[in-house]
Amino acid sequence: MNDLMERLQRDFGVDDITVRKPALTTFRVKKDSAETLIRELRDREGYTHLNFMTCIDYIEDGIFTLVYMLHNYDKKLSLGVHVDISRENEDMVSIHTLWAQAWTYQRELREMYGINFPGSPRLEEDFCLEGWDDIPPMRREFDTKEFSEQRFGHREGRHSEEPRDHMKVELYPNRGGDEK
Amino acid sequence: MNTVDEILDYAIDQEQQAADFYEDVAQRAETAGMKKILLDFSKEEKRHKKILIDVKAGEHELSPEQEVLDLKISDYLVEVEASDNITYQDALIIAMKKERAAHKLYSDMAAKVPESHLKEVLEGLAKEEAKHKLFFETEYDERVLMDN
Amino acid sequence: MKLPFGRTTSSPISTGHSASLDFAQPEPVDLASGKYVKLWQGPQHPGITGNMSLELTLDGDTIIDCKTHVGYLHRGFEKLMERRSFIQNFTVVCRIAVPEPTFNEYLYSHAVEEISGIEIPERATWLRTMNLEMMRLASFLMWIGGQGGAFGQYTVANWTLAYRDYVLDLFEEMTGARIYHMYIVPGGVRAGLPDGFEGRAREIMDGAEKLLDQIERVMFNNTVFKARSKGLAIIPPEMIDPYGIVGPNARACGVKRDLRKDEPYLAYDQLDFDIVTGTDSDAYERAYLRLQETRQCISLIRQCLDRMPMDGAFQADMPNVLHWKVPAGETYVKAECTRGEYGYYMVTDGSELVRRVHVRGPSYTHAIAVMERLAVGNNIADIAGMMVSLHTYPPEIER
Amino acid sequence: MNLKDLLSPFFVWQRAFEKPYTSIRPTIDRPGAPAYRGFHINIADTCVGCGSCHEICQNHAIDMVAVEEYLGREGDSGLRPRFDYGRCCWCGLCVDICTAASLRMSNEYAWISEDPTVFHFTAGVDDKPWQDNENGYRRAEGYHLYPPKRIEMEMLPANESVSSFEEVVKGYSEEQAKKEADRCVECGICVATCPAHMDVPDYIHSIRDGNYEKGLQLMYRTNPFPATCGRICTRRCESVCPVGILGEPVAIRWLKRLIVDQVDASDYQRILADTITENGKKIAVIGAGPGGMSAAYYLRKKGYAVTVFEAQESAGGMLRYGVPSYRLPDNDLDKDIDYIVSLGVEIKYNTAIGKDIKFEQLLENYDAVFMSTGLSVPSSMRIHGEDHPRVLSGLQVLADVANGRDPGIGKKVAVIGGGNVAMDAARVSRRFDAEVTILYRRRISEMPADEEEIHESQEEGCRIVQQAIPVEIVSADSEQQVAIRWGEAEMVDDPKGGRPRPVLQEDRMHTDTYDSIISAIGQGSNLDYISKEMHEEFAIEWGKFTPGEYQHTTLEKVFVGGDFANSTADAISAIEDGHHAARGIDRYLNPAAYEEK
Repeated sequence: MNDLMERLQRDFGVDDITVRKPALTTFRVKKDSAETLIRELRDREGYTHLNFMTCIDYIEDGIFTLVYMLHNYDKKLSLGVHVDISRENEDMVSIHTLWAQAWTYQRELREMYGINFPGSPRLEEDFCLEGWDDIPPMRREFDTKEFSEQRFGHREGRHSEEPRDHMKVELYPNRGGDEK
Repeated sequence: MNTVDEILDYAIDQEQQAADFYEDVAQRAETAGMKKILLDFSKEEKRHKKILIDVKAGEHELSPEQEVLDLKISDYLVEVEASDNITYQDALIIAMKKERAAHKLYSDMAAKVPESHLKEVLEGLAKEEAKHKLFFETEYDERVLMDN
Repeated sequence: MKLPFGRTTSSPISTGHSASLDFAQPEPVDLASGKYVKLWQGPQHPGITGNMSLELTLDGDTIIDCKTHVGYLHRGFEKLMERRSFIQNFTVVCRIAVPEPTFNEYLYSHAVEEISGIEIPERATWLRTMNLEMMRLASFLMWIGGQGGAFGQYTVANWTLAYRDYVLDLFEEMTGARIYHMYIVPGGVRAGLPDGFEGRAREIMDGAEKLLDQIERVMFNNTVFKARSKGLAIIPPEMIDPYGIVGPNARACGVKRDLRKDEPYLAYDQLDFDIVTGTDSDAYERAYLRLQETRQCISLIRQCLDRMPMDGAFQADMPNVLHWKVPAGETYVKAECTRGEYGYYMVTDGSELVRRVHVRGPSYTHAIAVMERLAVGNNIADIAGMMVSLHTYPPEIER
Repeated sequence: MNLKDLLSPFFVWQRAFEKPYTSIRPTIDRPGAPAYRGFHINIADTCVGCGSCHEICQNHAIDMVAVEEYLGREGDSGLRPRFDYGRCCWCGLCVDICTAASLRMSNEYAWISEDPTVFHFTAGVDDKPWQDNENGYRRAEGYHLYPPKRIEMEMLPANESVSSFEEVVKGYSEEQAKKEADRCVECGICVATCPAHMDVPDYIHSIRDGNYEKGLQLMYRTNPFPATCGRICTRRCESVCPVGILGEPVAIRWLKRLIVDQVDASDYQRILADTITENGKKIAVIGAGPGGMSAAYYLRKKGYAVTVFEAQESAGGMLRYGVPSYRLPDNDLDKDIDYIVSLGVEIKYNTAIGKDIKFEQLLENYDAVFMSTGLSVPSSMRIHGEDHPRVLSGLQVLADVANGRDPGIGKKVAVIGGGNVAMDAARVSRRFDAEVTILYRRRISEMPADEEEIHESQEEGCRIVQQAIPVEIVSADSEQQVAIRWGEAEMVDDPKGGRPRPVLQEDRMHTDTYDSIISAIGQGSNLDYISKEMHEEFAIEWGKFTPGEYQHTTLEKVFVGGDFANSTADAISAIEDGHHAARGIDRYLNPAAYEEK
């Protein structure tokens, strides 16, 4: 594993290499080398299995981190390949030619995060959300609670008290810490 | 004092005297708070008196059989004087001692008379005083012997 | 028009990536020509546990194009988890795969435990293992019924679905619920076994064993079943890795992979079992392999009952879950569910909420990329049977 | 096609003779498994309304609603959970987290109504047919969603503590405190019970965040004696902490102490940032104990010029002269007092009202007066021989030690009493190498002293003789010694209620000889500084004030607080009295500011 990581560091400039557990190492690679690196891992290093592909929204840093989880069945090792892209309309290189299921992941990521994968088949087709007209819902700024409160009514007669506030009002209204 | 009525009259008089005593001390007491306590004691004695008047009128029965708890607190305390600057503790001690003495008086008298209605009344009076003593002893236990 | 895989026996087994496969999408056909028919299969049909549609294009009786449509069960679990505490999430995850909630409970809990460095007590590992195998048994029973039903054998469907309820009775006793058990919780499990459970479990295992024998005679040694399933929807070995095929679908063509053996978790390294494999992954082979694995479940449950410690802690020391902050970390944990590799990818940022959870269900590829490819060239009458033979659960696709 | 495959399916007929899977009875009659997660049951009398169920519910299915009959019960919010079955998913986390184990589930699962709005009920309050169901899910033994045991406090070993005045309780480390703070369920029931209504959950939260400056600010909102209370508070809060119902209560006192210990006194000014705008009015405070100093602090913050009159040479009152330094080291008490003084509070030491200055003068010269002179007169046992020179008072012994004087107790000591003063006198005596016997009229379990103090005094080698009633002090052979005659007591239930009463057993009397006998049976107030005429003006009963709203007395300008004005007679109550009087004085002197409220 160390040899491989050294080589990836040298050839692809990967960084942020973290051994999460003996069977899982994650690292970060630049967007431009990502497809080549993943292809090489698949074809030369035995990482033939794409466990999944997903995205983490780091809204505070303005980036999406794409995660490609690759597995080597012979060595029983997994690699988590992280690729950072900008949250704002940045395209990502498609890997639909590497695995049959990749285009589905890419279609989902486009729907849920709004990430574009030029060349990926059927990218524009709805995945889960037929007729969705809001922002891509997996983005952090999409507030599910607010959404559901707008769409669905509240049950009549629901009201809850905080024990502490209730006791203050009922038992010692003029005492305790003064309002700041 | 040989008849029941005479005994009851005596007892009623004793309660009145006690009430007067507390009122007198209250008049002399230096602090308002103490005054109030003593007047409360006086009221308590008048309540006792009322009970005995009711007994005499046949409206209330003494119950010589009842068990009354004896805390024995007053038994071992020193005698105190009802001075002008009497403390709460001392006022309670005086009250306990007074009730104790009354209880003892009626018990002793009851012991000397043969089985009769009179004996029953005396025993009943003794129990009544024991109850009064318990009242003050409980007060003492709660208010004075807080940490003991 | 290119028909990728016909009814042929497969080539010699080889895993690894085959660059020769072509993932190109079929060319669209001219519907206006009147030569073709477009037909929607689903979203309600016996082939699937849950709802999913296949948009089929037919040339006569032959499917020439298949597109999978999902979304009927999308509830946004991954998103919901980002705003719930670590303890609250364990009650949500079970809903991601209705017939097999337990795998979600286990993997979610395991991911949290791994990042937090929580070691669960031995008794909990055994209780979890047994719970997972019971789940596998219940799920396979339901699947057998589905496969039978898809080929018109509703009798078998009724048997297995009814018998599944006995297994659910066991769950109800052990966990307090029939479907959404919410038994495996971060830190361990919620309780030990109730009094008398072992006896009742063994009884039900005996009955299940008998039932499976009957099913083998009635369903598998059956001319009709064989005629319809043999040679149907063959998965050749070279398709396995490029399509991400896992579990019985892969094992049926001889790919000897099973996470319980390859990367043992819980108590699996202490249990006696072998990986079941087949030779030609057609619908029959896959079905027969699943029947064998169902039998294996019964053996594993019995082994758990034999070996698990009946006393001792079943929960690790836990922090106060009301304000539980899991340290920043990242992990991917997986387990062998009835359909193969089921996985939870979790990223935490040190706060009281999980940063990201991605649920990897085998159906994601089995029901879309694989299904779309295998359907082409088949007869419309076989599509339901083919769908069942891939054993897919739509909710785990949509999450 | 082979013949076997053709015939084998006919095996299906064999099943025709087997018992069917289905049951004939309507399925609704099938009971759930014994541990089924069905409809909720709450034992409303056991529930304390902590709201943890509401907190943990991921569906927002639980509201905490007021149920009148429970309001005002000690350690009870008066709220009870109300379930919305339109949202519930029957996960049972509410049952798992329930601090009182009052919440569980029945194995009922059928509730049928045409009206969809009815599935909403307050468990245990609204009458439901499953309330008495014995089956259903409950939390398993050994399963916890928060640690039930507290983080153990490191103490000086008894053999070391007994030979020095070094602080016995070592205090938590930051790491330990974080773990302990983690146990809090943040219900806030303790806030109501704390006499000062300290923001307990908030400052505990600040410990979890490692933000001690925030914690200090939160504490000073309600209590300017955190270093002191973090050590010797009577911690009523802990007695109602719901975590203590099934486990051990959160160590609130030790957590408070940690915050103070983590902040250097020199940073107080910056952190607390108390800015004072003088308002030109003058307040006199009598007594520099916790009540007086608390009033001084909050009055000063409101801009009053505060002068505190203290008869002793140092401030602190009972905290300095009644609490030994192994429980409350002087420099920790000073940390609290120095900060209050640093805000410009003037303390006139060695100034006794009534002697050096007349009470009436204060009334004339100040806009308001706050009195908090506590209970400083030891109660007398009033038994024969009590005036023996070898009979000492507990308060005197403690004051002597605090002042660095030898209390002269000898080597064999009896302590009479079961309160904190008795325990302190006993433990102090142990530190002077005396053999100590504590005589107490009742049982150890009924001692008013702090449980830990009782435990530690025993650890340190004090022998407690319970149910021992002193009846007489008698002279011993040596003048340096004294004998006590005492009798054993039987505990008798008081038919009128109240604690059981000890009754002397006159056939079981004992006489023991000691070098000294320390009496610590209680204290009374000393109100000699108030003239007899003034007494008339105050409503004083049993030597105590019964102040009105905002600690106001019947005298216009005068406010009172502390031990002689409350029934609890502890530091934290005095602190609250002082704080509340400060509010009252401000309302009295500055009514315009309150008009709109």
